[in-house]
Parts: sequence; structure tokens; C-alpha cells
Amino acid sequence: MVDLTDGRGRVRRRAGVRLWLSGLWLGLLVVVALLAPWIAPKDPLAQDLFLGRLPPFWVAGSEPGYWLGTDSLGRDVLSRIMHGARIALLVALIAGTVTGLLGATLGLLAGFLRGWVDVVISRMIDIWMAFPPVLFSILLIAVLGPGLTSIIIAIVVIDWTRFARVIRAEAMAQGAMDYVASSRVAGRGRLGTMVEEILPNVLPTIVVLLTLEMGIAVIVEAILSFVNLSISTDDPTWGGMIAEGRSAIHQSWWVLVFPLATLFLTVLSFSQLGEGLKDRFDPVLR
Amino acid sequence: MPFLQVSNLSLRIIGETPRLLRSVSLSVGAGEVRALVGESGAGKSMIGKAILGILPRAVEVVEGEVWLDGQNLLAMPPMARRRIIGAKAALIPQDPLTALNPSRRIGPQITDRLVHILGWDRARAESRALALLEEVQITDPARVMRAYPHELSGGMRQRILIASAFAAEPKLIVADEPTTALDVTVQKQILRLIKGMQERHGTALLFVTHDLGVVSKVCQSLSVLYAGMVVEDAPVRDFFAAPRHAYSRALLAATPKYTDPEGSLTPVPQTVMDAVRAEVAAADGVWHG
Amino acid sequence: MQLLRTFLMRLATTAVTLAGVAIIVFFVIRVVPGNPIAMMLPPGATEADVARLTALYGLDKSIPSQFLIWVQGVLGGDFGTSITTRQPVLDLVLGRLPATLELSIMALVIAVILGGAAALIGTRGRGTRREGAIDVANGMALSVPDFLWGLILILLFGVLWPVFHISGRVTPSLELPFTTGFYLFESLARLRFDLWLDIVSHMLLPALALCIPLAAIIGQLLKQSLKETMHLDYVTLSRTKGYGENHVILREALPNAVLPTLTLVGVQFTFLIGGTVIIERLFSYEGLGNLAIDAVINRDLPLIQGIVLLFAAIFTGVNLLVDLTYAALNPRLRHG
Amino acid sequence: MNLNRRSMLQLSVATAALGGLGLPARAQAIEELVIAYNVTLPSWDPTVGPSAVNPTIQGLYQSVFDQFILQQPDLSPAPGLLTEWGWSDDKKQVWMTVREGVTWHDGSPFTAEDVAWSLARVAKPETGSPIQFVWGTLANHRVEGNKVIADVAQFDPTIFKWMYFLTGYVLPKAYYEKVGAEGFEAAPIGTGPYMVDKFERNAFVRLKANANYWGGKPAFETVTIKFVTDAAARVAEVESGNAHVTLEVPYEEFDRLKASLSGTAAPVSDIGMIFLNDIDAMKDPNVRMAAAYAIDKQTIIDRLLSGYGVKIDTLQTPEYDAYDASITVPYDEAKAIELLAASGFGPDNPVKFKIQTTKGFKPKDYEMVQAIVGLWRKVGIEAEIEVYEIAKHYELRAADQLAPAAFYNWGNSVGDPTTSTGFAMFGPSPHSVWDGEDLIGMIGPLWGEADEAKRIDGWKAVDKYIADNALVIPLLQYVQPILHAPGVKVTPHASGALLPHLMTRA
Repeated sequence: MVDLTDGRGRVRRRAGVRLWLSGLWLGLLVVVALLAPWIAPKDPLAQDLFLGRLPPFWVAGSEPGYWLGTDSLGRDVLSRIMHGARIALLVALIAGTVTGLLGATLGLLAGFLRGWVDVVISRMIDIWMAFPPVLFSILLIAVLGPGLTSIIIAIVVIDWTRFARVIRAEAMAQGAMDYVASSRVAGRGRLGTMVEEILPNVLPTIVVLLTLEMGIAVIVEAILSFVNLSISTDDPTWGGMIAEGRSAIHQSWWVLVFPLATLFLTVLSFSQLGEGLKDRFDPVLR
Repeated sequence: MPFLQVSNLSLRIIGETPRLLRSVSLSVGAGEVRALVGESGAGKSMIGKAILGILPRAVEVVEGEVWLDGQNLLAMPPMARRRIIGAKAALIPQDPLTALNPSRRIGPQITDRLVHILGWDRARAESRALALLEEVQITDPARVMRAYPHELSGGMRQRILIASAFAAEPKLIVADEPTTALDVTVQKQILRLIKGMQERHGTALLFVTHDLGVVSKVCQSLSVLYAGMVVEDAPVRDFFAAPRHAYSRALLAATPKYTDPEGSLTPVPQTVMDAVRAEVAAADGVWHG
Repeated sequence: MQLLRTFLMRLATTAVTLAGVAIIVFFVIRVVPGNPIAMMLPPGATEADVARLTALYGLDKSIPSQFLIWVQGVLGGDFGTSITTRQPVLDLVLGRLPATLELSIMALVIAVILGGAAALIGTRGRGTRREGAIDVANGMALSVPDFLWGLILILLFGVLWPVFHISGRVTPSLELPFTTGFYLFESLARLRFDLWLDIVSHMLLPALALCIPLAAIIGQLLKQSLKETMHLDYVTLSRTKGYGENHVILREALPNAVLPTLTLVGVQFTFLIGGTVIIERLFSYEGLGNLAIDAVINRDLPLIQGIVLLFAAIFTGVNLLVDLTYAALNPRLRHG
Repeated sequence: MNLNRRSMLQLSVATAALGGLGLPARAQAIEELVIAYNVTLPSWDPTVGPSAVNPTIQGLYQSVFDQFILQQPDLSPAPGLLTEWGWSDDKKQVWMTVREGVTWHDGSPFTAEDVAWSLARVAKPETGSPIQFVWGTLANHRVEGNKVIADVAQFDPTIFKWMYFLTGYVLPKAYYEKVGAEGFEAAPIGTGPYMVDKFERNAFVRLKANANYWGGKPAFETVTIKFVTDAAARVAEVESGNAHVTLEVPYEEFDRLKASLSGTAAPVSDIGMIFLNDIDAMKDPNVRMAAAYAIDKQTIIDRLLSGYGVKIDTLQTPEYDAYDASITVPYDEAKAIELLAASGFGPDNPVKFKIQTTKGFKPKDYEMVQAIVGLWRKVGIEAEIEVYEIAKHYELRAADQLAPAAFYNWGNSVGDPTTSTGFAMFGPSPHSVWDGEDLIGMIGPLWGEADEAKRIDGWKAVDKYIADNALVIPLLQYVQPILHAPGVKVTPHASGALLPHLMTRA
């Protein structure tokens, strides 16, 4: 039977383009991050107070070699963005993965085992959801002290509910299916059933959430940088650059605009990748 | 010209070659009850939809005309077409369970058209609705007017939909398999109700169905649709006496006698199907089967 | 009856949630390094001065007994005294609450308008390029959080084309006749449209930044459920009644499509309120969020506790409200 | 379609009207002065709580309240509510003569009772004054005619300097006792040049001129001070004409706008410095001295602060009593490398330690530290930056747990060496992280030194010793940028307080 409801073919084609574009950008970012020490035109830490606030190459007053200009300390914006990608991706990868592992595990346990485990975990999710997340993260960083590890811990502590909520619901739905019952009838233990029957079925959801979470992690780092709580060495971070750029926006817009654009594209890409994957895994969803 | 005249109507899914309807023509005169018969998927619902201007978005009219009360609907701007259809025609839908808006009370769903399209005042519309509900044999119509659809049974809802279709005294009603979704016991009552209403109000009726038994009871003439084409157009009496087209004959043979509702189904023989297919392919040039 | 029981159950879980929040925040912030007392010591103070002030603020007692004292106070409506401002926490927090509520509500209203419009336009033009454009816009809006939108809006309307205020809540030189903290509403109620415009031009950018993701969610969800609804028989039937497509969408499809959107919007609205923390900072908007960040920076423990608890109360309250609205709007639940 | 276009047009007109609203005409004579202030006012009581010791807020307090003694824009004291003051010859008593004919904002007369009560109030520990340790050195305050006499419980040579420093305000005895602390907070009155007309917490305070001010009625009848904590927003306020005066804007913005507006940039009594904690690498004098020599203060000031700053080599600024221009620590990269080499360090084998800094607390604090770390890297010092908030700095400093190097700023608007070098470097003080016994020995006797000249010379010697051994790294004296509309004349106050009553129409 022909589906007459709407032009679905078109939607799916667009999802493909989306997947491609975001994948391309993230791939580029990974390559840049990996090769940053070799391909960055300058040392991201090298300062030259006499070359401060150089504009990007097409603006009068620029210096050759400093493609996107320099910040107030005379550091090369392009090189800092490139090296910043390393920290951004590192935070995204580690924080995303750990958050995913913790959240998905708790969600699976709650959704499949039910009973008191579910009650405890669900209540915890409720409590967590009642915290304003930005305030919570700022509080946590205040407790832990600034730094990469603290940011990752804060993201994990705050965002595990994102996974737990969804996976719990999915695990519950899967647990009600016949194949799970038959697996149990076949004599497999509860945990065994969970890992071998439920997990593979919720895995696509986990992957999608993971992608989205990575985008969130990048943003959280930027927000914490903005309230002066992020990584505090002079290592380049996008959030730190944005915070500096925001305060000198009238003198050197490029210090804000380029990292902001990079951050924007990266967050957009992670999210579009997640949405695209969701379509791929589950075409009925759309 | 008859009240409704469909001429050479061809439909297709946008972007695809095979047609859903191929040069379909049929007419319904004032007060006439015409059946539109065919297997599911033959495109008979599409005709009803095309007449009422509710084709799915993915379907387009390739050619043809639909004349209602002397006006060519397809040549009109959409809004004007809707107004005319709203004032002169109505639909009795197939599934009473989904055809009422679950979040609105029954009363307004009947009076809507009277108030908004015909410009009646609310009190008059409501008394009209009460009268209609009584006419379709609903007890305690005042309570039903205030009820939500989920509080009522399927049969009740179909009665309401019938009442609603007759509300604005349309000249034509398209009944799209109005009994298919109902219990067998209720089916007969509803059929009787529609027939009675049609006779009292003198409305023309296009009765879309796959059930020849129903046709013989209710209709005066019929059009048989197969693979998007009208293969036979005849008065009911003539059709049952001597169906002309091979498909019609097969269809009639496959239909349990209306006198014998429990009768077994005889499938349409394969050879007949092949013959029909060849005929259709010749007409269209290409057969995508 | 059913409704009442559900309501009471929800009330009980809400209480448990709030208690959990209270416990967590109390103990977490007492691990925070940084001493509010040390901050108020001028040059020349001695250890004895530190001890004296610490005792004055009750910070010399053990943490559990501090907690008991605090809980007793909270139950009696006393949230303690802010260390930095020496004002009762409750006064401070309630003083700022209207600003944040107004901002959130304005953002919600804009989100409903923008998202609703996007959904309606997308539904009207479904399958066409217009729907595609709306999908792309929604996707972008949804992918990027309020913080980045805020920065972009500042860049656009604060620097490139400076038409709106990018800081504060109202131009302070204006004479404010207000008796409540709800400037936006009160200026309307008093028919002071000059003030209202000024307030709106301060609030517009932060509200916009806050509402963009929510507007996208509303747009997407509502469009999806509208499109699903548009295929339903009763909608098709209503088309034959002679109405225009707009009427069909608004009157027949919308009421039924709104319900599934509503539950999600409730949760998303709490996210929006949570987003005020950083957005208020970004736009120097003097609401709860800004107060909260200052409180953390100054280690104003009683104030942090009060604010977090209030936020938690708002979040759970909104969710409760949404559930009740859902029940009230859904005729099946109402009578079932 | 037509309809849509028209409604779109209307919408954009409305939007334009909305946007245009906030821009009052700039050219008109200023009726009501609007100041965009960089901090909010948490509390109206200028004598207790953390806001009492926040230097930036003093400008607000001094508009409404008077200090015991007036401090002039160059930091020197002048007769204020007290017209004369001094010690008895045996230094066992202090005496103060109270100005007559002054009234409080509510019209009641100001008397010596108010002064005695104000002094006694903050001397009591239970009041919660953070400066109780100073005010507590006076006891038995009593009134004799228009004089106030108090006994000296413990001699403090700076006691009268505190009377124009933090918490040195006179409050109305009768009124305060009548309305209590909360009532005072709600409706504060003082003897100052302005009266509180309307106070919207965290938003603004509107002041009305005090026509009966003893120092003469201020030029502007109404002054609105709005609290705008965000620097960029303050710039926007004054640029758009929404505010007439603002302060503490980024120096680049100051330079950009001082052409179209007017600008004043004068040094204030606030310095940037790096605390050195005598732990780890900092025990090595070579490392400390190399760290000091490797910093090119002038270039940092020129490039990062657009030249707005005054290089200093001791904790005294030129305005302070114990300033000694002969003590210098020049920028000398070669010498730094040489000193480090003597301890076995170099660019390939750098000495490593941590440096803490605030970020965004003072102008370019974080950037300056980044620049310093860059300069250090060149000579063989690998410093890791850790950002902390000011609250954490205080705690760490009080607990003597600062990192080996920690950037901080130090305000001292009385200009006395005890409140700069004294508290910052004297081991037993909770503010000092330098615990060297030799320094304790040098500073100890100076606390109670009654001979003023000898006392100042003693402090100069201390500063010389500190500079020679690099026990702390003084960096610069801040310059306070004030932007204002051309129609206003602003007199900067070296304490950093922005005082509306010193503003006049140009």
C-alpha cells in the first residue's frame, strides 16, 4: 500500500545531508585536534604583547601568518581555536562516555529490575531534575575547584539523569516484550537477560544520546569558562576565548566571533549527528 | 445536467506514473441514490474524496472535472470550493470512532456548520440539532449534546454523524462505507436510518461500498470501479439481472447472497482477474503490477 | 475523586523531592572551600576576629546541628539571614523572584507564539519547501542552547544593530510607581505603556535567548502531532463542512494536538527556568539567577540554600501544574 | 497576502519604536544625573558586614553618610563632622571636637552624642563590626559639651586614619535606636550630601540633594545610581546616553569613548601584586628575585592596560606616607636567567610552581598573569595558573595556604604603611603568608611607634628589605577610568570612591 500521508522520502534525504555535513565538520575537528601541534600556524601559548589585537587577514592592519588575528596578549586566534579543539573534544569524549555509562547503567537497572531499585533511582532522578543545572554545575565546580577533571565530574554528576530517564523507559518497554520472557523461561538469569537481550535493543538510543551529550559537554565547558570557573591554565579553551572576546567585543570582535562560530558549528553538528542517527536507527520515529 | 457530474477524472500520486483513477465518469441526479462499488484499493474512496475536496496532499488531479449543482469545483479557488461543498454536500464517514473530535462536545460538532457557514444563531442551530438527534433515534438528545464522543457507543456516534451530515440540508451526501466499522446487528439499523433520512429529506446519496448486498437494498443505480476505472454503470435492477462486465460478474458471483448473510465467499476466479488485468493494461498502456 | 488522589500522591512525591534537594544542597555547599567570614575581614584582623564572626553567623556548630537549625527555621518560614547582605534570605529571594518569573513567563509566551506559528505554518505547508525551511530552522534552534543564542543576540542587537537594551530590567531614571515586583504586569495593569515598552525592550533579548530552544521544541512537537491529527477522520470530515484550512487546523486539530505537546512543554519550561541562571548573568538581569551566581561566588551559604530550594520548588510546582492542566484539559481523564 | 505585508510592516514599525525608546537626547542639559555603578549595594549599614569593608561601595556610603573625618580627593584628611582631633599628651586619651549646626536628613540636630555612640557601638564585639579590633582600642566614650573624649585602651597610631577609612562612619543615635537595624536598612538617614529617595535593591538608588549639607548643597538635585555589574553593559549605558557617568570600564573602551564623551583616568589607592608564600621553590631567594626581575611591568601596563597604570616596586604608591622612590626593582631578563642558573634552573630545566589568580575581579587580572607566565617561561620558570574566586583567596590566605605565588590586589585608601606593607607582610597577621622571622622582627616594634617620623622611616627600611629579597612582587598601581558625558565635570577621588557630590555641571 502506498503511504499517501506526506513526502517522507524527502525528509529522509535531508537527514542524509545533515548526517554528512555534521559528520564532515566533526571529522575535520578531530583531525585538527589530533594534528594541532603540527598544523597550527603558531604556538598557541606564545605571546607577543607588541602584536596584540591584530585583526584577521582580510582587514587592514593584519600581519601575515596570523590568519584570524590575535588576542590581547598577541596569541594567534586560529592556533588557539585549533588547540582548543583538543580540550573541547576531550571533554566531549570523556564526559560524554562516562555520563552515558553511568546513566545508562542506572537506567537499565531501574527499568529492568524494577522494584525498590527503580524506586530509589527514580526518586533520585526526580531530585536531580529539580536542580537548576547551571547553578548546580557552578556549585560543583566551586566544591571541586576549577580544572578539566572537575568539569568532567560536574557534567557526569549532573547529566546522568538524561540517560537514565530515557533508558529506564526503554528498558521497561523492552522488558515487557515476549522475547524477554522467553529468555527468562529458557533459564537465563536476570542480569544475563538484561545484558544480552535488553542492552542490544537500547544500544541505538544510547548512541544517539551519547552524541547529543557530547555537544552538551562542549557547551557546559564554555558556560563554566564564562563564569570564570573552567580550566585555568593558559591552555586555550573555546569558552575562555569567548569570555575574553565578550569583554573586548568593540576592540577585537574576532576574538569572540571565531571561537563562537566554531563552538556553534560543533554543538550544532553533534546535535544534528544525534538526530540523524536517530532517523537512521528508527525511521518510524520521524 | 445531473446534480453531481464527474467527468474523465484521473488521479495520481505526485511524482508517480500509474494512476489511481483513470478517466472516471459518473453522475448522481437530484434525489438519486447511487452506489459506488469496488474492491478495497480500487480507488472508490478517492472518488468520494475528490468530490468533497479532501484528497490527500500527495494525490493530484491529472485531468477531469467535478460539477456540483452546475459549478465546476476543480476550476474554483480552494476556499470558494470549500464553501460550496460545505453548503451543498456532506460526508458520512466510515469510522464513527475516529470521525468525531474527541476534545469537543457533540453539540457544537453538529451545529458548527449551521452557525459558521450558514450564519444561524446559536439557539436556532441547537434546536435544529436536537430535532436531528431525535430523528436519528437518539434518546435523551439534550444530554448527548453535552457529552464527549468517548462517552458514547459506536452506533450512537454513527447516528450523530448521520444527523450532522443532514444538518445543513445538503443536496448530496457521500456515504463512505458507513457501516463497515459497525457490528452486524447495528449495520442494518444504520442502513435503514440512512435510507429513511435520505427519503425524507430527498437528498442525493453517493454510497461508497464493497458490499453488493447493501447496494441491492439501498441504491437505485451503481458504478463498478475496478483498478481505477469505471467498468460498469447501470441501474441496480439491470446489474443484478445481467452484469455486463467480466469483473462485475465475478464480483457478483463472489458476493454472498444478501438473503443469506452467512453464505460462504466465493473468490473471484483467477482467469477472470487476468482477463480484467489485460483489459486495463490495454487502456493504460503500461501495467505496473 | 481520581483527580484528587492523583494530586495528593503527586504532592507527596514533590515533598520527598524537595527534602532530597534540601539535604543535598546543604551538605554540598558545606564542602565548598572558601570562607564567607574570611571575606569580610579587613587588613589587621586576628584569628580571634575570625572566630568571633564565625560564631556570630552560627558557622562554628557541627554540620548536622547546623542542618537541624536550618530545617527548623525553614519549616517555620525562616530561611536564615544572608551573610553578604544581612537581609533575611526569604526577603531577598522573594524580592528577586518576580523578575525571574516575569522573564520566564515572557519567554514562555514568546516560545508559544513562535513555536505555535512555526507549527501552524509548517502544517499548512506540509510536504512543501516551506515545511522544509521550518524543519531546518527548528533543528538549528533546538541544537544550540540558550547561552549561545544569548551571545549571538548580544552580538546582533547589542553591537551590530544596537536597538535593544542588553543589560538590566528597566531604565532606572524612570519613575516607577510599582508596589509589586512584577513590573511587566503592573505597568500594564496601570496602563503605563511607556514603562511597559521600556521594560519589554530590556527583557526582549534575554527572553528571546531563553525561548528559542523551547520555541523549536513546541514547533517541532506541535507540528508533528498536528500533522498526525490532520490525517484523522474528524479533521477530514470538518473540511467537508466548508471551513477554511486555518479554521480546520485551529479549531479541530489544534485542541487534540496540543495535549501531547503540553506534557513535554512542562518539562522543557523547567529547563527554561533553569536557563535563566546563565542568561540573567549574560544580560546583567537582576533576577534570582544572577543572585544565585553571586551567592556562590561570595559563599553566601544561607542564600545559596534558599535559592536552590526555591528553584526546586518552582520546578516541581510547574510539573505538578502541567499534570493537573493535562488532566483538566483531557476530557477522557476528566471523566474517566 | 496584502494583509500579511501590512501587518508585518506594522510590526517592524513597533519594533523600531521599541528600540528607539531607550535613547534620550544627549545634548540637553542634565537635569537628573545618572551614574552606572559597578557594584550593587547589599546593605545600607556602612559599619557592619562584608559590604562595610568593600572599598568600591564606600562611594555610595559617603554620599549618604559622613565619615568622622573628611578625606579629600588627594587622600589627605580635612575637618569633617569632626573639626579637630588629637591625643592627650600622655596618649592615654583621644579628644574630638564636633561640628555644630549640622542636621540629620530627618531634620534632627547632629550632636556629639551621635559621635560617641557611633564609636562605642562598633567597639562592642556583639555589633559585628569587622574592624572591631581597631575601634576596640578606644573605651569609655563620653561627651563633654561639643567634645567627645575616649580612653585609649591600647595605643594605635593609626586610629584617626581609620576615622576616614573603612567603617569610619557616623550614624544617627536617636533614629537608629528608634527604628532598629531593620528600620534603618529600610530608610537610612545620615548627614551626607545626599538623601536616599528611593532604593530598589539590586537595581538602583535615587538620591535627592541635601539642601542643608554643611559642606554646601551639591550641584545635582537628583542623582540616580544604577547598579550595572557588567562592564560591557556599563559601557553601553554611558554610550547610549542612558547614564551620564560610569567607572571601571575596560581601558580600550575608555580610549574609544573618551573622544566622544569625556574621560578621567587617575591613579587610585589600589595596587596589583603577587603574594609569595615561603614554601617550596619560593624558599630559594634566587627564584624569587628572578621571578621579580623577569617581569616587564611597564610593557604589561602599556600593552595590556593601554598605559593606564603606574609601575610600583614597593607596596607603597606615590601618594602614600611611606613612599620611597629610591627603592626599585628593574626589569632585567639577563639577570633573571643568571639568578636561576645559579640555582640550577634554565629554560630547558625550568623551576615549577603554581600561581593563583582571580579572573575578571580586577581589570585584566587574568591576562596580566598570563603575560607574566609568558615572560617567566622565557627565563626558565614554568608556572601553572590556577584561577580562584576571591572568597577562596581570602580563605587560603587566612589559612596561610596560598600557592607559592598568588596574584591579588590591595586597597589602602588611608595611605598608611601599616595598612599596606604592615598587614600584608607581617607574619602573624592572618593576611600575610610570608612567615620570615627577620621580617617579623623588623615590623614588630613599628606597630606602637609614637614618633611619626621614626615610624615612617622604619617602614621605608622594611620596604627596602622586602624589595632586595623579593619577598613579594608589587606590580602596579591601578588607574580608575571614569567616563562621563561632556555636560558633567567629575573630580576623581584617589580612594577610588566615585562621589556624586564632587560632580558639577560643566
